[in-house]
Amino acid sequence: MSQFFTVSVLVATLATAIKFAVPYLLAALGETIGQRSGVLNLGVDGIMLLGAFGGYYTVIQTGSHLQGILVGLGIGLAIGIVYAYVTVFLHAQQGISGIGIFLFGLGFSDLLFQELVGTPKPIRPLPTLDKLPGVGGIFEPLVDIDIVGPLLFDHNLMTYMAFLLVPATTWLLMKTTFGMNVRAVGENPQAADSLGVSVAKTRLIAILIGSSLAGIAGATLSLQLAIFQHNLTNGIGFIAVALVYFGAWRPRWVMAGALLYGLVTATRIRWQSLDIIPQGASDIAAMAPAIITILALVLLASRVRGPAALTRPFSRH
Amino acid sequence: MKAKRMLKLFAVLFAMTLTAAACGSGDSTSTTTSECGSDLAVAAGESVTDLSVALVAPSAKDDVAFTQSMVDSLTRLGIEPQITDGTFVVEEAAAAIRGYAEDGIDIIVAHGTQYGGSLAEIAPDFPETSFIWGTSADNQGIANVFAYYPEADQGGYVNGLIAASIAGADGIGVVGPVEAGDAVAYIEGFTLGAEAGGSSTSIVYTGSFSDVALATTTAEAHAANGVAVLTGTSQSAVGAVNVATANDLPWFGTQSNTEAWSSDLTVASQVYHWDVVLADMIEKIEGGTLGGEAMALTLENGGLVMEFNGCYDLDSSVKSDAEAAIEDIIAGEIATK
Amino acid sequence: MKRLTGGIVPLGAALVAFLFGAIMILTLGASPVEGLGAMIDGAFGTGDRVAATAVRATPLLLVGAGITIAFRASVINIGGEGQIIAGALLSTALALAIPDTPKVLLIPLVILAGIVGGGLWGAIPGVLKAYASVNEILSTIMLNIVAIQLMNYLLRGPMIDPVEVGTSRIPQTERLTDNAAFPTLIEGTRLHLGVPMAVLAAIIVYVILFRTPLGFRLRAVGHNPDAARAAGISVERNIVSALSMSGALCGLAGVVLVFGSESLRLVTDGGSAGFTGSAGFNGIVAALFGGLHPLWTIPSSFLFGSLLTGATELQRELQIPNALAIALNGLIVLFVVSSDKVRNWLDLRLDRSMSTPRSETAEAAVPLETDDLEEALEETT
Amino acid sequence: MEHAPLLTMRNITKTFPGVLANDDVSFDVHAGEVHTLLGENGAGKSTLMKILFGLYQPDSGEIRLRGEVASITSPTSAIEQRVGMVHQHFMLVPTLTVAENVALGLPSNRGFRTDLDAVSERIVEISEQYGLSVDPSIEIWKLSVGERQRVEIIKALYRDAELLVLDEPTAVLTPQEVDDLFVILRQMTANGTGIIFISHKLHEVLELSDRITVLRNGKVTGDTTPSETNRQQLAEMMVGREVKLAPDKPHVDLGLARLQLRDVSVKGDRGTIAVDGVSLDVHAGEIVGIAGVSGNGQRELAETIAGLRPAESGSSVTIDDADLTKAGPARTRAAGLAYVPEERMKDGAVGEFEVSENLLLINHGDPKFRRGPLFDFAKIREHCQRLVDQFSVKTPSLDTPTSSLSGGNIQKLIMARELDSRPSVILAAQPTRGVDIGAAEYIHSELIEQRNVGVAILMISEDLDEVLGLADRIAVMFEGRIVTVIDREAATREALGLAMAGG
Repeated sequence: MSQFFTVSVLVATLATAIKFAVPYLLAALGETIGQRSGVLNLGVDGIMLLGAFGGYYTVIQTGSHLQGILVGLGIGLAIGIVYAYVTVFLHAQQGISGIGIFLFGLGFSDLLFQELVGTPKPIRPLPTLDKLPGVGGIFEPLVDIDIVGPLLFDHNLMTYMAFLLVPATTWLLMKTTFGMNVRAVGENPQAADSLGVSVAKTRLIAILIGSSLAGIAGATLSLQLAIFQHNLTNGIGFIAVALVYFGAWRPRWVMAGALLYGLVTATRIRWQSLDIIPQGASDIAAMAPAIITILALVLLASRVRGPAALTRPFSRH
Repeated sequence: MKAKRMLKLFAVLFAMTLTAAACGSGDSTSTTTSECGSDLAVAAGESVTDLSVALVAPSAKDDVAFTQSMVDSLTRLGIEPQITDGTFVVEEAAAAIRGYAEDGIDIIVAHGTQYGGSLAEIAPDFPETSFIWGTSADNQGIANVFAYYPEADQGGYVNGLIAASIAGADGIGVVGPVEAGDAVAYIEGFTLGAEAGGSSTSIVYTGSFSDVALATTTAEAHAANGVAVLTGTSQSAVGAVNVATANDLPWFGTQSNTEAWSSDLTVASQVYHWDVVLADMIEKIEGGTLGGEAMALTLENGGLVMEFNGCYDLDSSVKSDAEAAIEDIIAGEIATK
Repeated sequence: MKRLTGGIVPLGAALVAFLFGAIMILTLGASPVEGLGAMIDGAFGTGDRVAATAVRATPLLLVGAGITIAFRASVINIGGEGQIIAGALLSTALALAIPDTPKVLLIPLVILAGIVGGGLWGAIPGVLKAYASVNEILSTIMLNIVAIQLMNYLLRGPMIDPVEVGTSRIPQTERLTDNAAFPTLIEGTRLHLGVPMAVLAAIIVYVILFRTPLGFRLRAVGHNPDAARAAGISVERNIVSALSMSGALCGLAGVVLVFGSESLRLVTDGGSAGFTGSAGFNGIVAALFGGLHPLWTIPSSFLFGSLLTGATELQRELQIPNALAIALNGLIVLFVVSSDKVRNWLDLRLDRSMSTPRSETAEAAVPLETDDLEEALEETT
Repeated sequence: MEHAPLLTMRNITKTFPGVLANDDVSFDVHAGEVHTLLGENGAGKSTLMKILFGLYQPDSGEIRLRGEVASITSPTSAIEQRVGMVHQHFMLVPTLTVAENVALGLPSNRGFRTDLDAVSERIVEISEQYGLSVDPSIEIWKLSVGERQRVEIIKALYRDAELLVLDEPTAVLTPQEVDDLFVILRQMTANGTGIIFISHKLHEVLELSDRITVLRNGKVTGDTTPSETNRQQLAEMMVGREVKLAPDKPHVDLGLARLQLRDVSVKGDRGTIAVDGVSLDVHAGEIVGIAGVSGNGQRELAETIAGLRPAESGSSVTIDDADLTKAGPARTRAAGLAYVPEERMKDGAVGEFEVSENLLLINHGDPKFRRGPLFDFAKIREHCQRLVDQFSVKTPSLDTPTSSLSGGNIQKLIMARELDSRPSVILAAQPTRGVDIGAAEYIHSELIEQRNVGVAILMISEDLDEVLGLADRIAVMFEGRIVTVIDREAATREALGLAMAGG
């Protein structure tokens, strides 16, 4: 146990947790915006898988990470349009439509992968700051700073983007007209409608932002891991949805949830690598993040209330 | 352009195969060293049989791991099987196996331990068909079933021994999937080898064969702990290989050759050459014996081959120590379990 | 008349989805006609294949029936995978503990164990939702992860086949006693006891939901928990019941997968899908396709069962990855849920055309007061 | 030449499947006047106003604003054409602040970003001008009902509404608050605003209106002014027949106290005390009416008596001497309580259920409806048919989804179910709210009948006429306390109004 509580190990564990949390955070922030507008999307995992494949395949073809991320965004956007059409305009049950999106993404990403790529071949991973082409040299000394270096500077750009999106999402929701509309539409769509706020349009945009972020989250995952495989996400998208509930629809708490999940995972891996958790208990240790998330929610849940119109389709008549 | 390259490659590989066949003089070799920069595609050998063959396997046919090793092995035997891959759901695999049997395929390779139960039901219904099943050390006593399994601990030991010489006191990080199957055998053999070489291993089982993100995180944890070498197994190991590349750590592979993943950081891979036992089995099948025994892949019979990466500058004394160890394992002087 | 549209619209939606499938097959360079032929051949080509299709449909039907109970009580159960595993683990453990018990006794016992295992695993999110307000979507997802790891632990540890310990270390139990194997119903096919059992279970679910006080309470809580509570119905208890019963049926699916499978053993590949075949998710699809009606879930499960067996043949014959079938499943779900609105519209039309000729009863018809109608419609949407 | 009216709606007809909601309705409003739309629920007032607000399109007819033909296609276009509406169910987002609610749907000065400071400033200006004091930065859920209504009016004023529709605005207000509201409305008309006032409270209508249009069954049945008419005449125009405004009530000797409340304190949804030390007895053979303005703890008190809301320690609720303080709804009902909840579609009936299922909601577990473990549908049908006949619930069949019945019939269905349980105590909250006059008369007579046979009835109502007409004793609730209990004979509308305002 003592070997865990050294500064370098603690810092490294924390740094791992931060990196690990990134795809969860991106997807969960998107889902937060969607749910704030009253739309639950259980298909996040499917969108992530398609985004992950799209990003990966783009990097194979062009070598450009930026294009990979953009393709992930584009795929998210495209699926978002379908999802919005189905749930907002056709009033389909949201939970189930999401499962449909998930299954489609799971199958279709695998199909594309098998047809277009076949063997999982590694790509160049997203570079950390110090390895950025051109400007990397500026950051090199920063990465070497004790504690602060590995925690703050040894990350790729998507990590910073994910964490910057936390205040940005809060700002969007709380300080902009669009965000106000989103909150109104998620809480009392009739009222918003009576003042000329288009419920459908607001939800459409919220869904599109959410699914784009899910696509980006997927692309980030595959570019960060520098690989794609069948079911690469392993349920990250579902956990991201869970984190929105965990975070009580507030970006900051969603971030806390993603970090907690990442930290528990990173810690259990670290403890196993340091033999703090005996080898024979590996599967028991693997349950820890799930169980801790549930326990945390048991303590928090009764105090929060979700958007009143969540999962309720809106129609005027 | 592409065709030209392929042709060149083919020539090189053909030459290599010839050389290998010549030195082997019938016996298989237990080590090879690739030429640096060569493509790893397996060349089709001369067909050993006219019988029809089908393959049912749980992961993708080009997974650079378990299933690909079988496809490559069949290719070496000049066999182009009908393939149903990605059938990790047993019921689906069973349907496929039965379908091939009904179609009158002569030899059906059921490349997944989990298919054993289904096979026990299907095989007796098709006594004229031969079923080749692995990995298992036991053919369930069925007359038309052959079983095969790798003694993965043997190559694991050799990998461990070499790894220890590189890692020394810094230790070796091992990224395991689920604590089961040939993963455990490999890792335990590896650990013994590493200890024999004066180093130590730190082992983390992620709890999943497929979670690349966890395998990556695990490898990063190892790297941050200061290990000097990494190894790992299962299809999720690709994440760990990437970490090895990013951190410039030597990597040891198993099942298939991982050089394609790791540029020049793969030191050696224990590669499953199922073709050695398959060739035996097919010979027997052509002779009328459709099953009835289990065969192991070992270093001795050439089913396990240590493939050294020509691009990695391995100290020649270490390599000769490894080769000596292989001899000792074959001779039974070193215990790998 | 409603029954009719209940069937037609999802079928139409499925056809549209299949059209997409055909386009995908075409893009993959194969002939959709051959593809369809291969699928039909794979699912229904021989008597044995029909039986195999029925066997594939069985877990879907059980999970689907279970999901129907939960959804009718407005509880979203995404924990099918975990509940299947829980049922399978408990029943397997029992079969391992008392292998020599005679068949007539052991089969009911393992079935019971599966029901209990799945039921308990379902009760956990039920209790968490009812008494700690923990969202069930979240807890069931998390409990799936826990169940998988529990299975991995048990199958490589306490429950591992002793033969495997020294040899290949495959995380599987030993072959279970034949006393617990589900008997085959038609010699030479794989049609086993689990198939009629699942059909019976769906019928029982129907009876419970629509013909007993328990089902009445579950539906009341599902439609309007406030009114149910005010009428003296315990919302909490019924949420727990709904998830427990839902879990119990999933657990039963786990039993069928273990004791109805040819391998007659529990084996893990580290995830859940290898064992469950994703029945925990696909069962939701089947239930939905059946309009959340237990009886309609029977044909709908068989349809999806044939899709799965057909997809295997599709891959074998035309080398089209079975990932296509999963993608197709997703599309079908999307089309079917979207068609709900279409179905409502159709129902409304048909109802009106039905009610127009009944002019002699117009006296009894309520003069609908528009404001209330609007209010009521708003309430229901 | 006379100015064109602010609004002219001419020959408006609107049908819904099977229903003629507006039948050739014509209606106009001049600047600076209050024009009342009077009619029962379902007479077509709401439909007409929804057409005006762009939520529905008429099948035929035309709308003119300021003399010009207007096309109102959506709420936005209504707002742009300076039509404002205060809905009966407030259209406010509870989690947003006052300023945000006001700003919703309007472009911001700062483009993409909200400019709530500027909005707040303007809100303060408006509230000072009309005496509508409210804090712009406070969230709606923290406001009282009266304050929320002010926000609604501010919303309309902020949008420079020249024509303001107020749908049943006084339903939730104390008489004093109503007076305040009328002052505000008069100030608005003095500034040239035209107001459409929708109400069925006849004395308010007579007090406030300049003109009155009466609707019945979608048609205009009367067009008059307060000076030309009186309450009785208006009521008859609304209902289409002679109306008995007060039911007959024979004398009944008081029995024992069947429902006893002692020091009942209850927390509301926000965790603050909503009911504060209420003690009250209801005897066999009497109707006790609880009067008060909505939001003074009546709902929480009712929920506590019904076992739906836990009471604070020290409280005691008993029925026929059985302590039910912590009993929960099932045991409370078993002890003899019948409960007619305030919100019938939320708490009283399951909309998706068939009529027969709702009739069975409280006693579906009764063994007499079962054969073995299964329902005996023959017996159930027989039972339900009897109830439907006995309480004259108008429904096409027993299998009809309940939500498609009218409000009055759903209420009769609930009454049938509850009274059939042979209760010793009836708790009826707002028993006739939103119910047509015919059904209301019927429900009142049923309650009196139950009183006559020795049932103790506690009736909570915000409708003073109802309380005065039905109750034997009247308790007034204000801020969670019972401030006074008066015998019917001693009660006057004025005294009650004063008590309801806490005076």
